[in-house]
Amino acid sequence: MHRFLRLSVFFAGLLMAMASQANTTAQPLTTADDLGPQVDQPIEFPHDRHAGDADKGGMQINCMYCHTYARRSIVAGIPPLQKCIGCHQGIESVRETPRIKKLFEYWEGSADGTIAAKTPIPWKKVHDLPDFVRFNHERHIQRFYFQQEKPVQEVCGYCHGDVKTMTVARRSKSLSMGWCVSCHEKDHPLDATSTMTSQGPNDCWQCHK
Amino acid sequence: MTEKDIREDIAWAKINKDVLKSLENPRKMYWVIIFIALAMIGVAVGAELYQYLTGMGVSYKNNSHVWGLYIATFIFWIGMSHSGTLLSAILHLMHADWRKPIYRFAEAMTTFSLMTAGLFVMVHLGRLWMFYYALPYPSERWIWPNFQSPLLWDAMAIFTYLSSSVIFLYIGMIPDLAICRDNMKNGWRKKLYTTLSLGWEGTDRQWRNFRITYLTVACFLIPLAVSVHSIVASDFAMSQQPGWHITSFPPYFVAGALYSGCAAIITLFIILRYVFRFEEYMTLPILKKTARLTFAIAMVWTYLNLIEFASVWYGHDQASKDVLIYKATGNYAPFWWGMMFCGSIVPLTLAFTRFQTNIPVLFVVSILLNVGMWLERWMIVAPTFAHGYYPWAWDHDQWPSFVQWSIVFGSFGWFALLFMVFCKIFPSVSMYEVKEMVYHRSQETKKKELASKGLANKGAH
Amino acid sequence: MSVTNLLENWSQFRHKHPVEDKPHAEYKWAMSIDLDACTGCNACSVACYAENNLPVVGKEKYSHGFSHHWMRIERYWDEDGREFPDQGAQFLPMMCQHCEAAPCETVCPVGATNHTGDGLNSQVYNRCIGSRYCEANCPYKVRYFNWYDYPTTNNVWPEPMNQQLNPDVTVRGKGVMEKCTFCVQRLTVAKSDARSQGRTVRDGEVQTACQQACPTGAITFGNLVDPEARVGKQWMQQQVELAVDHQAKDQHEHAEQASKLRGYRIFEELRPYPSVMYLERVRESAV
Amino acid sequence: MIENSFNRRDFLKVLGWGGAAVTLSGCGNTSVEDGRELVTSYSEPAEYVIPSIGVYFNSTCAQCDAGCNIMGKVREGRVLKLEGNSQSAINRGKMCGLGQAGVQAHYNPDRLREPLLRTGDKGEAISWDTALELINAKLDGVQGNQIAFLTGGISGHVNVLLKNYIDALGSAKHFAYEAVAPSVVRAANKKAYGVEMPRLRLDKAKVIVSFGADFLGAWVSPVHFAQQYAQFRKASNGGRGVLVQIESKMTLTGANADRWLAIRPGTEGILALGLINALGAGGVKVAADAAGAAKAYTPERVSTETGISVEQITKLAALLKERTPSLVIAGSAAEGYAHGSHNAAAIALLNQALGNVGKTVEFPAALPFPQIAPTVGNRYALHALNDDMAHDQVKVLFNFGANPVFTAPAGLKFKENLGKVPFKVAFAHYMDETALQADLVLPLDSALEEWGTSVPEYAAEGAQLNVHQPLMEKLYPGTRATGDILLALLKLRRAQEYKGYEDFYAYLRSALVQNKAALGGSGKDDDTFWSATLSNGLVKLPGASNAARKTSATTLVFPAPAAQDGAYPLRLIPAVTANMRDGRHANQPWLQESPDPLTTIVWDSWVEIHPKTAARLGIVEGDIVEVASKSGTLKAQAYLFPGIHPDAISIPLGYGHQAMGRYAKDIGANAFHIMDAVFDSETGELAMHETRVKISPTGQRVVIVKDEGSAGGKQMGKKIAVRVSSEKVDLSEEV
Repeated sequence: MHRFLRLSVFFAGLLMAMASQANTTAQPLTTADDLGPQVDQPIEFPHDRHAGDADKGGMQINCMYCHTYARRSIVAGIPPLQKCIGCHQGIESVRETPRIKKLFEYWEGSADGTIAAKTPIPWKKVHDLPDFVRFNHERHIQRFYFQQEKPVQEVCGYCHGDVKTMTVARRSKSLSMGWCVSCHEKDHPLDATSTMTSQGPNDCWQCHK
Repeated sequence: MTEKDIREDIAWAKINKDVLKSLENPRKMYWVIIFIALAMIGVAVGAELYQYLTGMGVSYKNNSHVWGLYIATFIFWIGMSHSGTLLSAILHLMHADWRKPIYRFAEAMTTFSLMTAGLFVMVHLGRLWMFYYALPYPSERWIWPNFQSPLLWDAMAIFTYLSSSVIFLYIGMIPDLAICRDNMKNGWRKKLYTTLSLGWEGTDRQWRNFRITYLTVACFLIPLAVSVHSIVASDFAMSQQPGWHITSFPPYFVAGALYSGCAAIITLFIILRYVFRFEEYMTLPILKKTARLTFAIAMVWTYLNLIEFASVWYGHDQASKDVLIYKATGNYAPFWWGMMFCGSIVPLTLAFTRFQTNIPVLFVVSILLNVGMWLERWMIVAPTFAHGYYPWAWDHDQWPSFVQWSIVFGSFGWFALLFMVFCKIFPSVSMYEVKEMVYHRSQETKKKELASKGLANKGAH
Repeated sequence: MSVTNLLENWSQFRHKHPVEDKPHAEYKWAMSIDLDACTGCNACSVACYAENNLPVVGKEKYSHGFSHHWMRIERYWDEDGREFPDQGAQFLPMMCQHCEAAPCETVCPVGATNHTGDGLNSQVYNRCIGSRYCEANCPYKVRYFNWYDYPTTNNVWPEPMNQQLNPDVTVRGKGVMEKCTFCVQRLTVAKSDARSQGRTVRDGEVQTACQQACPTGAITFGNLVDPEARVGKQWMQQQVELAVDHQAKDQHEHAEQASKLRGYRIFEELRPYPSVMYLERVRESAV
Repeated sequence: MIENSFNRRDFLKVLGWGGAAVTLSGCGNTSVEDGRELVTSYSEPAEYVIPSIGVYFNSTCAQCDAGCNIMGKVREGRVLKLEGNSQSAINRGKMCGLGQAGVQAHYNPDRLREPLLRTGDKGEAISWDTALELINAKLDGVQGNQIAFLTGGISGHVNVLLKNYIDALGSAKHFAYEAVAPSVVRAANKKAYGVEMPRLRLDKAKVIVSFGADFLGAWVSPVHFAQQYAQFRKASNGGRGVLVQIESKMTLTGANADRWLAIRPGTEGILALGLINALGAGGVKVAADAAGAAKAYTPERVSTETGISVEQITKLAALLKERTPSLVIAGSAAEGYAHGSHNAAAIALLNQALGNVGKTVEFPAALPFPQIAPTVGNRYALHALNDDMAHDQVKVLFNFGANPVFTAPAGLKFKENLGKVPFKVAFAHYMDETALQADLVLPLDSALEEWGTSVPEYAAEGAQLNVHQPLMEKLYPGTRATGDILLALLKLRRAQEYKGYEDFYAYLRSALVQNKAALGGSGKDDDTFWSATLSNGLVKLPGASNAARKTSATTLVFPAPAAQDGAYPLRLIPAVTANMRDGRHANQPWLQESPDPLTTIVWDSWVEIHPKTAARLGIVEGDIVEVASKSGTLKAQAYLFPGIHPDAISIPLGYGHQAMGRYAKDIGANAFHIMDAVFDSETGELAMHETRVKISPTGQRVVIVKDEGSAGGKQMGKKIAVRVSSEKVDLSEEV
């Protein structure tokens, strides 16, 4: 009888200890990395060349120069073909490189006629959320870039990783629900100077559609 | 003088031999039952696959009538499980030793009917591949199930009850498993019994620990049994629907559960007695006691039923009253009256001593009682949908589809299969407790004889 | 994963039904429907099909009650046994009432239906396991279950019909419950736009699909918290309060004044505190 | 966001639509899947095109002739939903269910995709050039008057091209046919008021007495009328308006009436005259001729003939006297008899007697451009064409989207006569019953893909020109717009005149731009004017107003009283429902699944029978009954319906297609086919309500598929849909 009681007390204690441990040590998952697959794009776009740091040969172009919709739409968007051409028409030095030649094939049409002129480039999605998720770029950019005045690459980098060091972008965060929630659970300052904080919304319908 | 529950002069070796025989050599009927059960399961599995692949729609429920036979049958099986606990735990604590030859199979019935009930929870789900969302486990998503939902309580209660019942069944079997182990020739069975009997030697210390453990689990099981069906009742009572939102539902459900359980015990009693040749142990006096117990519970159930009607009738909830009238007069009236007949009129036969030991009569009656109790569950679930608050959504005709019926029938096959296989592998009559019973009875008889002798001696003086 | 999170959510989500000390913060979406203006023409219902990717189930499935009309028009007749219904029929548009104390929310085992901070009754398709307890407990029977897999096996949107699907609304697969969302996809966009401009949504800026279509303007939708909102003015004028189960209209002591009102909520006595107020249909007594 | 400053052809170029980005498989894609789908990618988008944000473009609804102005929500190059254009005087931002379903006409999987030439029983796909050449070749050597054009109501620049083409062929015949148009009322209006369609000001009226006009459901311009009705019901107008509907079968409008009066079929004119008489007796000053005409119609006589009690007549007359102005409307129920013209004239006279003309009956402005004016369809056209075909007068027939094989009464033997035409060309969206009979089928663009203009016949405020413009790129390269086909055909005849126009778009643009001064664009440059026009989606046309004309009772012919027919005791009332109308949209599944408002039946036709009649005949709900007329029989399920006169039964039109597509085929029975070919005595229009039938149960019984539950239309004592008497509320204080 005593042994039975003792055993029960032991197990109950163990359970409570585990519970309190789980309670206090819930690790935020924000930093968890989960490298996505390499995606074959029609043109191997060098993000490092465009957005990378100057000392590494990059041109430090603001992410939102090309992904211009991010601050006003739920999607960041891919730049339209004319945007690429707009710059590259004036850059003779790389005009004959294979990637730029490919780019101009989409604009002018390919010699063999397989690509008609002004065909949008069939970029593949790298950060493809499930269809039932409503992720709003605008809100995140507004909050962290405009209100908190964080550097743009840091803001984008929360979810997209360090794109400026990549050529073709590759997913580097898990983008799972728990990962999202771990950041929504944190206290974020309201703006650059405020000491007031708030958390991300936790209504299901905020993200599920 | 009453008949004896069991012959007092059975040799212990004969008990072992008779019971162990059931593991080897049942009557042909055993295989017939197994075959029928397998066939029923086959159809049900096919139906379930079809439903799984196509969608719940094939069962013909609809947007206002979202629950059907699955939930009704689920409650039925949960109810069925209560008898085992009643016989093995409650009567154990009450020292009613006539339960001893039959409690083992009753306890097995508890376990298997819970396993069957659990299946219905799954079958009923629209996305059963996501069933684990209802379990409280720490997940990556940082979310929990809704602890406010009676359905979640249900899931937990059933899980607890099932695991406790398995433990109870198993612990109670350990001494018998040791007997099996000692009487088996080499083979997989021997290995099985060796493993399961946990090195039981029958020492005094082992017996002492065994009895304490058994008693503890029995005590634990009783509140569980009551709570499980109360919680199932609260699935309905906690809702807002007319015909469901009734305070007396928990005790009513528990009574109904014990009732159908007892009826099922009579059925299985008769079947086992025949199939495994247990006439020596499952004696008619025991059957008689079971029948009387069943009768008593039937009357309790009837009483609670009438209470429910009265409380609805004299209450001010017009919608509930409408549902009650609808049950008695609407589309479901034949079934409702069928339930009243099977549940309250048929058990009156059990009041007659003549029928209490008449096996054919008891067999038919016990089956009718269970049909009645199954109808009762259906009559709780369905009419509320067909005549709820919102008249626009009252449905025309919700006759369940073949898929629903075949899964419901298949569950009986599934239960029968589990049960029959169990009886073939494990001793379905508790050998050590029958020995105890025989021993106690013979002691008593001796005492009585001594006393009467003493009296006679005195008188001689 | 933390237990604290669990407990907090518990109190936060579970006590959204109206209590005096916890008013709605920025938004409380609500509706009013003027039954005198409603002609029963079904435009709202079709608009709902278009906006919310509702599957057309076909005759056979409709006959089994598998229809998916989040917005359904009910037609009632007088029950006085006259030869002709000479006062016409009574139409009632019925959809999820977004109850403040919703009977469906408490019973869902997995918490797939919740109350949002905006006073909406949300339904999360991914979380739903299809126990259908919510619909069983709904007094209005306005939840619709996906009894079949309409997008795939039933091919409800054969090519190119699928191109009409609204990308802002999930196409539901089999085994999940769905219902009127008050066009939450529109609300989310409007709220986001307003927020970018540092304000709240103005009255009339966002319309539900049914409201937008309704030819007679019988449906008014808006934010009850906003004092400028027409819906709030209507509620106020009809003396219908969100958080009570017995309105001025029902009270005897004000019989004289109250009898001039025509706002009511359906099944108020069950205390779900619905967010939809109906205005009684008026019929001329002179003819 | 309504803009149009872009080149139409390029803005729609987008990748990602039609592909994986569209199909959101509910809960299927539950994990992050990289590299499977394409990003929405443009080459040169207009600056306002932002992925995931809808852009609205204005156009015009083509689902019925009301001409509501709509805007289409376009995202990622796809049109997703139609909304009303709030600039429009017709629909003011609102839409009906039929209009909403317009996207399903566009995305319909059963649309024709390439020209088909009949070879034996099969259609062979041919190129457009071949098809047009073939038409041209077939027309050679055929006399102009042996070429017939069958169209529905048609207006705008397509009408101009059509007329020119007809001219080019030399005196070809144009038959404009609409199966359910209010043509008799039009003729009566023309006589009474001088215009075919006066503007009805429901919003100004205090009492509306409608003789079977389903203006909330399917009559003329329902969305416009519904808005006026909403105004009419508000207190803002000096008291809530009262609607009295007089008809033999309850329509949607009847279901919304304060008083619905079941009248014996065909006696509407008698009641109108009776009311004039009662008004005169009640002290209203009625013109002498009208009073004289109505003198014989005493309440007692009227009551006997119409079945409406004397008390009701007196009450109604008192109401009309007390509350002015009122408005009396003659609808399709009044006009559908052999004496329909007489009914309509009597009802117009009642309006006159009440002094409503000029108050609630207004006169629309005349259209400044007669060449684009609507050629309204009527039923006489079909009759005339049919006669021509029967006499082998037609060698080539062009059919523009009308479906007469489906809508013609069997008595006309239309299909048979059609067979006598050697070469039949059908312009069609679907392979419908008429297209099936054609020798050459030309697939049309959907209404959301084509350019065009139209002029609504019913003018809500002033006349207006509606613009139809594509809301997205064509789904199928093989379809063409009606305008483009006509232009191509014209080029084959009058190459010189039309060679300047590359396509119909160019023609349309130049036609409008040339007249920009008259279209309110004077002073603007061409591009600005054009952009503004497209952006607005409509052009309001100024025009001189028409003068009213007095009705005189001298020409009045007294409507005949209801007659009995022993063999066929019941009247068949073909119901024009808001969903189905004449059946041309039957292949749009939303409309099939949208319950009929009154019976809540879906996906089938039904026979409405008054419970009293049903009891007499031993029919219960769900019985399959055989409905037999002199012209044919059909079988359908019986639905017991209290809102119908016991002497009548009603079957909805539009069901019973034998072709057309997966959602329409074999759904219900076609009531057109059992109609007797009886014609209105004055106009020669087919009298839709003149068919007499008998019904008998077949012994089969089905469960009717409907939304209404087993409680029927009962609330079972619960407070769900509540009605209150008008004296118990105070609407004036309402928000």
